[in-house]
Amino acid sequence: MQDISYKLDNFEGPMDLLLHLIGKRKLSIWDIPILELVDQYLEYVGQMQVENMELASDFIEMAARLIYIKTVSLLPVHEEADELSMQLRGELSEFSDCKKVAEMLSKRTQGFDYFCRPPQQIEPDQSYTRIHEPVEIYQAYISAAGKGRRKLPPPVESFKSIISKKIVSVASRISYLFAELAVKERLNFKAVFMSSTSRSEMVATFLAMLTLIKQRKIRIRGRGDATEILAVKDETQVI
Amino acid sequence: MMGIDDMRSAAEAILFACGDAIETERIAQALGVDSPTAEKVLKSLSDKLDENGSGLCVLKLGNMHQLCARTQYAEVIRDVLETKKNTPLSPAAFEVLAVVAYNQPVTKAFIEQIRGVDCSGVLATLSQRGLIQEMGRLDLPGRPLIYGTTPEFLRCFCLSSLADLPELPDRQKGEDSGDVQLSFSSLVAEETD
Amino acid sequence: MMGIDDMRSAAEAILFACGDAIETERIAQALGVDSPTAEKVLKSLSDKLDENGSGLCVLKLGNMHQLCARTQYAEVIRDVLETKKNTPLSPAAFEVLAVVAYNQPVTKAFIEQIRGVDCSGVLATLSQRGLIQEMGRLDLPGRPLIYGTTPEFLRCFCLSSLADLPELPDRQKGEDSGDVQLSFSSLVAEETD
Repeated sequence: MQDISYKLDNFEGPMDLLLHLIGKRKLSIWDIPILELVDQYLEYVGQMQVENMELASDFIEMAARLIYIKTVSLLPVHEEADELSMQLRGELSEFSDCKKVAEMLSKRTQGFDYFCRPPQQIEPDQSYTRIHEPVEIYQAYISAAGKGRRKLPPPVESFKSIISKKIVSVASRISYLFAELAVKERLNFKAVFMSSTSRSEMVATFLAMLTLIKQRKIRIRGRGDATEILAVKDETQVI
Repeated sequence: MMGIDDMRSAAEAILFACGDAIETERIAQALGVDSPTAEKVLKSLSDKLDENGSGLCVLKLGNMHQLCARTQYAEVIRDVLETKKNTPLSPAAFEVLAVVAYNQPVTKAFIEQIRGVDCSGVLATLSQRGLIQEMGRLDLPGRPLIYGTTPEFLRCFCLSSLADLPELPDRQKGEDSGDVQLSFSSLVAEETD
Repeated sequence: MMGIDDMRSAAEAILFACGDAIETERIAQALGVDSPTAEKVLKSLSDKLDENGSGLCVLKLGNMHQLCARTQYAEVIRDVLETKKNTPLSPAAFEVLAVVAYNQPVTKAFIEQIRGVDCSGVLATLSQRGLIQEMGRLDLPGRPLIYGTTPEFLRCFCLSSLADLPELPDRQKGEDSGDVQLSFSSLVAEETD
């Protein structure tokens, strides 16, 4: 495809890209051969992957849907494919309408120039005069939190255990490993972790090791329980 | 009871003091007349302001009215208030606004279904700018919020009511486009499936 | 340069949009004339408003001017502005109020996190109506304002103290209760699903 000069960022989402592809054919949404559209879309998205662009999940999701449409259209009976294509055309038509309306709206923004004024400061007494049952406030709270989907916020106490836990830094474990290696030449891999007092410390220790290996300051030798950590004295030792 | 001239002046004073758009009904109550009469008074005020070449004008926004400075003075006003020109909305914001305007009240899910992308950020911006507002919740699982446009929306797009929205673009229709009608009822039907 | 009529209308628009009193000098600058001319324009505006029997008038306050509603309409204005008193709270306002009531003191960010939508407008309304109030600021980056309920709130909901708020479904117990289950572990479990 020679004209992949657009980056995906130019498209707000998969629907946008599909409309663009349709627009290039100068055919209406209802006339364009759906399989051709599918192929073009997939080619486009595939090309983006080749160029190592990060694809938003929306684009991948649409690709999966299009592949499914393509697959079912290969079946001897086309019913499902026709139905799915029709649905896609319908959605594209809706989206296309939406874009047209947005375009119209964006051309009639003169009204943004009407200046109004803040309400007069005679401070009328607007205090609320109605009386409600206490249960109404309860119901509003349940409603605010949404039934089912959105959970109420966790109470503060549930964060305490997280906050009170000491976070062990990777740097501190690096200096620990150095100090130990300076004295002992070699360390038992497992033993280093056995001495950890928390999960955070274990993670930090492991990250410290990875860092040091990458910097060629230590290496790991052996397997199983006998695995050892050795200090690298001279860089040439590392193979 | 006040004469028409006095009512007109009173209506002007009320609109001025309120600042925001105000229900015609509330003006009628304050003037001690019925809504159609209040409507007439406001129309006469609007005509009078035009006739006198006033710097102000009356806008009808749905069942509300608002007193505003005429747009031709926007530039000098900005000068004095030292405000910048309103940043125009992003194309995405116009799209979301379009869906809300033509299908209200709508859920976020409906908007996202049409546009195929997340729109939480855009919705927040639009409600902060006073163009859309929450209209309650839908009685469906998850109790989703529903959104509609505000009187500000009408003002900003020079509409006197939602019925004034430009017609939807003509679709080059396929044989049966019955099901692609942009309508909220179809969404509800779908969600309750 | 503008003609006198146009300047008069522009001055009216400026005074209107400013709300407060404004230095004559600033109006002169915006109109591109000297102060004495601006003074004349404002005088002419004042005369014209009187002559037309407008509900508004120009007040001269030292070296400033202000557009005001005529005092004779103060009564009807108060009437209209206070009809708000008895309009019931919107569902959105109820929800925000509930979140504040059960979690006070809370920040705006906290409320928005629960409800998933901007709530600046609702917070303003609730404090205007005397149901919530600012309780200071949180000692966090940005020093966000925190809100709590007022004694007025207790009265409106027939509560003698906050301790009388209806109890929420038990937050600690794990026995499912699906919708209002609250422990942090369940939240995490859900998010990693």
